[in-house]
Amino acid sequence: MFEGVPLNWFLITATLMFFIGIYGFLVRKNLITMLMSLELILNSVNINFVAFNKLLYPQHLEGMFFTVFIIAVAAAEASVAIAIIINIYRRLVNIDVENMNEMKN
Amino acid sequence: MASTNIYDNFVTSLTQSIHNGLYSSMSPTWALITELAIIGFVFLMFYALVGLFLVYAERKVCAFMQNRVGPNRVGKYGIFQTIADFIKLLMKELVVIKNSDKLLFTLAPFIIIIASFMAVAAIPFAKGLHAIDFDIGILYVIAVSSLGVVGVLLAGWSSNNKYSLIGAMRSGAQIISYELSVGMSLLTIVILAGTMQFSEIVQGQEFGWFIFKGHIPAVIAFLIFLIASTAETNRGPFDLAEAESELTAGFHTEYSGIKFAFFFLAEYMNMFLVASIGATIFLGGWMPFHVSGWIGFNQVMDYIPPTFWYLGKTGFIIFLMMWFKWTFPRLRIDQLLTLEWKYLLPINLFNILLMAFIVLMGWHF
Amino acid sequence: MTNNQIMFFIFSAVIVIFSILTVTSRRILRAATFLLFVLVSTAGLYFMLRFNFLAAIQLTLYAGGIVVLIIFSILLTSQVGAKLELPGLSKKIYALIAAAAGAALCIWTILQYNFPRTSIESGRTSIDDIGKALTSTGKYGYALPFEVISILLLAAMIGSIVIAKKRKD
Amino acid sequence: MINFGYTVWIVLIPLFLFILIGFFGHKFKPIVSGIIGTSGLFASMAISYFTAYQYFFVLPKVGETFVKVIGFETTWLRFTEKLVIHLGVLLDPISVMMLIVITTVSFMVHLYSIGYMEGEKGYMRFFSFLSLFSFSMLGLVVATNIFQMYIFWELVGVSSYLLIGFYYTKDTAVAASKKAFIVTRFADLGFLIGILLLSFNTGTFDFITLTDPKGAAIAQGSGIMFLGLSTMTWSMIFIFMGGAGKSAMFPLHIWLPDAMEGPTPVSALIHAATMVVAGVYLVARLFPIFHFSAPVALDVVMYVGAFSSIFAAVIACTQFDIKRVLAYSTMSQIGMMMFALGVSGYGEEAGLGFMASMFHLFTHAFFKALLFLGAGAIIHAVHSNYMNEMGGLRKHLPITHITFLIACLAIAGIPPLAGFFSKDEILAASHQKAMWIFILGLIISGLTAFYMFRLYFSIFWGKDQHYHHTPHEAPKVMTIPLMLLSLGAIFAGLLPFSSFVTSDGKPFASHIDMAIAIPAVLVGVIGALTAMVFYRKETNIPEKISGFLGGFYRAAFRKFYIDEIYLFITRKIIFNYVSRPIAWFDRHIVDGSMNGISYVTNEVSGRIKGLQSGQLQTYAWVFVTGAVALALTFIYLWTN
Repeated sequence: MFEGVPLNWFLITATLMFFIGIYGFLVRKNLITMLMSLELILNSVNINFVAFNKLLYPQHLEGMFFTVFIIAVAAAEASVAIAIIINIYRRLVNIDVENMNEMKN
Repeated sequence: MASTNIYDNFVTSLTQSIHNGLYSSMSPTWALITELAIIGFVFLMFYALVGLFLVYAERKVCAFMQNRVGPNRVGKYGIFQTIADFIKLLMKELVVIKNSDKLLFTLAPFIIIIASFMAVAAIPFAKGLHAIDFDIGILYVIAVSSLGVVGVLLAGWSSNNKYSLIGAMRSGAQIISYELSVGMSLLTIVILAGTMQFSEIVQGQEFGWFIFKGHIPAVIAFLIFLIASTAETNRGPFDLAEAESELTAGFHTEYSGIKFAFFFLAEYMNMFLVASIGATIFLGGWMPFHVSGWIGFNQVMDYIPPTFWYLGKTGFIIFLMMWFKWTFPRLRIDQLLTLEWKYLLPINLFNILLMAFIVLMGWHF
Repeated sequence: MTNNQIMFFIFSAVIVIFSILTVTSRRILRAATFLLFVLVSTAGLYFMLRFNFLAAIQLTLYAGGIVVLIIFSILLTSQVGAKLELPGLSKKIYALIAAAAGAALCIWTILQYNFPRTSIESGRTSIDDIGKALTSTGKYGYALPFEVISILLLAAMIGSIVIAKKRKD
Repeated sequence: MINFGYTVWIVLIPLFLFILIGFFGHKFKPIVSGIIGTSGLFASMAISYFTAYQYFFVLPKVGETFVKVIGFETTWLRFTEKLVIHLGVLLDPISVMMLIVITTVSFMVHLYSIGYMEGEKGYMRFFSFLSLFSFSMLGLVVATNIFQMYIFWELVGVSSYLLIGFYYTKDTAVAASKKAFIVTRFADLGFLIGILLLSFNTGTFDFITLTDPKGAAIAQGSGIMFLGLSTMTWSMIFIFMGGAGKSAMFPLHIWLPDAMEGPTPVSALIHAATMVVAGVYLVARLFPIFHFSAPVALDVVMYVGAFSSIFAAVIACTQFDIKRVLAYSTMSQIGMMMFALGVSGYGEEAGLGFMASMFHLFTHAFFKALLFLGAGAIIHAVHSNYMNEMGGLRKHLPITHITFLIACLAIAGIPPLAGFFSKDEILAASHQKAMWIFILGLIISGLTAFYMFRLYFSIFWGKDQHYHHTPHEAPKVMTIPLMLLSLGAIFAGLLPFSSFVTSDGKPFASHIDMAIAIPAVLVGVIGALTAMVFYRKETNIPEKISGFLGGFYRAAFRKFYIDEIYLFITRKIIFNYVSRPIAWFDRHIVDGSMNGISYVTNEVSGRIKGLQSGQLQTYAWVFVTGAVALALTFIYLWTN
């Protein structure tokens, strides 16, 4: 038990962060800002993992390792995503998600 | 064998008594806040002093290298020159730039300062004399110092000036690249020390600094560390981010007055930071120079206070870095990246393996 | 209120406020900076929970790596004075409804559920344990995911180089 | 017991040669691949001779009988406990005899080809194919079970296809190779059905078990009846169908004359000496089953063989392309082997036909290969296939002339050359069976002598033709095989064959019955003399006779219209009345329903494609709201 701070608080913070990320993902047009929203979402999940690990099963390390791996995956994902974004920028000279409809029709 | 340094008890009892006094006189929350404030104040003062001294030292070293006299008007040997400069900087106008992002423009120097500030917190100045003693000390230092690059990028971009932007991009690429080498050369010693905690690392060098204990790979790591940390602090010969002949002053071209002073200070603080990390990791930190068996000699060495040892070693490395700056010509950006990715990184990786092998075989001292 | 609670409130307030700023700011680089603050505060939470290693990883990789990467790409793809287009009102409302409904549902569920309180007190996680767990293959060993993640990172590295490389045509 | 494990190298050496030449041949000079192939085959031949020596003279006989030996065996596929397929080497008198025939002829042909193919494009390809063929054929004859035989049977078909179509830029060669492949494949379908029926009936693939006269396979009887014949009979008829296809028996012979489009050494090797006798070998291999379980099928073998033989002999008398004459002659001779098998009984004296057939196979291989190689030398010299464009060549090609004459005498059955002995045994065997078939055999011998000497005289005598450039004798590397083979054609008949190869493995002493030998020789001499009268000098007798025969001659000249009948059946009947309706059904009913489905899909997707806007955020929105709605539903609203 982490003294003074119950698990719920962590979870609520993470939930807020998660849905703020969702909101950002839904309304932002710029690809990079969408990517940032995604990072928020991933981060909130990480907080959940860590909080569950520490406050419910402090003798184990699963949550921590999951978080480490998620961070690694996020890094990989961000690097590839940004490579793609830069490629798109070269082609379309902007990175609005709504303009990416060349494959349509 | 436990350390018998005569200054140990002095430092610990000092910090301990301050701690106890605070907690006994007020509620824990306020005691904590006060403690934080005291530490912050102490560090700020330290910063200011170090900054002033280093600027003066740099000018003197530079003059020495160029066979000049250097600052000599303000005070004896010009020792108050920096203070005068400082006052001048404070009084200068803060130029407001049109079409720039003012929030970020203001924020950028703070980010840089905070990053180095956070990193210094983990450095031990003597036994027990450090702000935090993390079990992952080295990793922590690497982590927080990597934040500084964000400030550089923000500064370059928000100035709305193409020189600044190019300088920032160069600097970002450079810092990110050389961070690898710095981190890996430190990890080489972590393998030897078997811990990441600064206090334990220093303790482990009681009977020989790691640069001697780890012989070949440690020396290689030290050289790499010197090169990479010089590059990471954007100092010559790797100062092409602010190459004045090409980019006027790089990412801080548009800054003036106290904001410029921040950048100026941050550069010297970073230099001090990497030098003290190098001193701690490779040269034994505050540990006196001991030779195992020479009891009398060791005793004499013990009489020199640990903080002096620490400052002396750090000063030595800082002198080396200044020496570099004023003797080597500047690299081109592609040469810079080639040096890191094609030479330092492979050597470093191999060096880590070598160190691991040596530690496994027990071939170190 | 204990010290922990105060610290927690500071961190979570920073997290929530700067998250909102991240997704609403119309200057893209500011958004990235706010994201940096969010991530650093998250690292602060990890420090609070005594996951020092994890916090350092968070700072190095997220704050020092991903955010720098994002800022780099922003520098490459946008101009300093540019402001992001405002999303359409209907889009905003729909998104807000979806996010708010989801958040409400989750928070309601969290508050309803009574989490068991663990009695085991844990100290800080020692770096030795982490290292051993990361390289062991037994139960609670993570050698395989570690290898997999290494290969993933390598693949991502090569992949992004290939994708972002200028084509000669 | 002697360890015969080394015999596997006889088969494997050509395989290695194939791989070596096929994959790395382009790295050497062309001639090197020829030399490698030839020397490899020489090694194989040497091992074969050694095997024959060990098998016939060293290996102790059991009760006066040559035993069947498994020289080498390995499991190839294990489907179930009972259904196991082995690959191995089975040694018994006929397989050892075949090993000798194949390796010898193949070696000669390799040697000959070094000269014949010189300067051709694809020299090393030719040698790699030859090695592949040798490998397949050797694998076929040493097969320990009928399944292995089938595998190699098909491999033989493939390599024959490759070799016939060697000049793949020539349309006729391509057509011929396709024809050969399709016809033999069609026949092999019968073979496969036969195998399945046989193995289903007997429960084994293994030759030793299958052909043991006292074994379970034969004793088990003949299975259920179908259309008045037992399953065993049907299976043997089907298997014979496969053999007939490979051996070019009527009506599956149409591919053989066309196969002469291949290079002449190939014709010598494949279409004279080895592959075409695979059918005969197959029947001989399964002879006990034919004899004990399916006598009706054996009668079928006899009738088909006899008819093919006389049919081919008649056609051979009318053709002008020398290779085609030889092809029909081959068909005729193989027909003789077939009917010799068909008339044979089982056991020592009764099995005379079996022995005669194998004997004829053996001798025929030498002189027919010789004839083909000689023809190759002639074509090489004259650059034409047509005998009416030749004449008077004896002065230009002395060695070819002599060897060709020897071969003609041998095939015509003039004593003491090889053909005389074997043909005499066949006639003796048919005499035992029935008078009419003996007379038929005599007629065939006469016709054989006639058309062979017709060929001989038109080429080497007759009027001197005017050639573009003077024909000259082939190089040594080609004439040496001719001479070696002519030795075989002279002396092969003197072997006491019946003491080695018999139907049940038990040797017996054969003798020459004057009552049969004298008519046979007389007929041969008469045929040869007639040809001499007709063709030695330029006369108009042949025209007169063909005019006199009229329609029959034309029919024979057009090969009795068999090709045209096939074409009529396939093009007019099958294409029009079977394929067309099926095509219509396919196009309108099958495709129609598919088109209908795709039309419906198109329409539906056209209506709903608006949902797939390509806007990522719309999707995400739907996804999030959907997830929230589902969670809400399942956690709070649908709790009971």
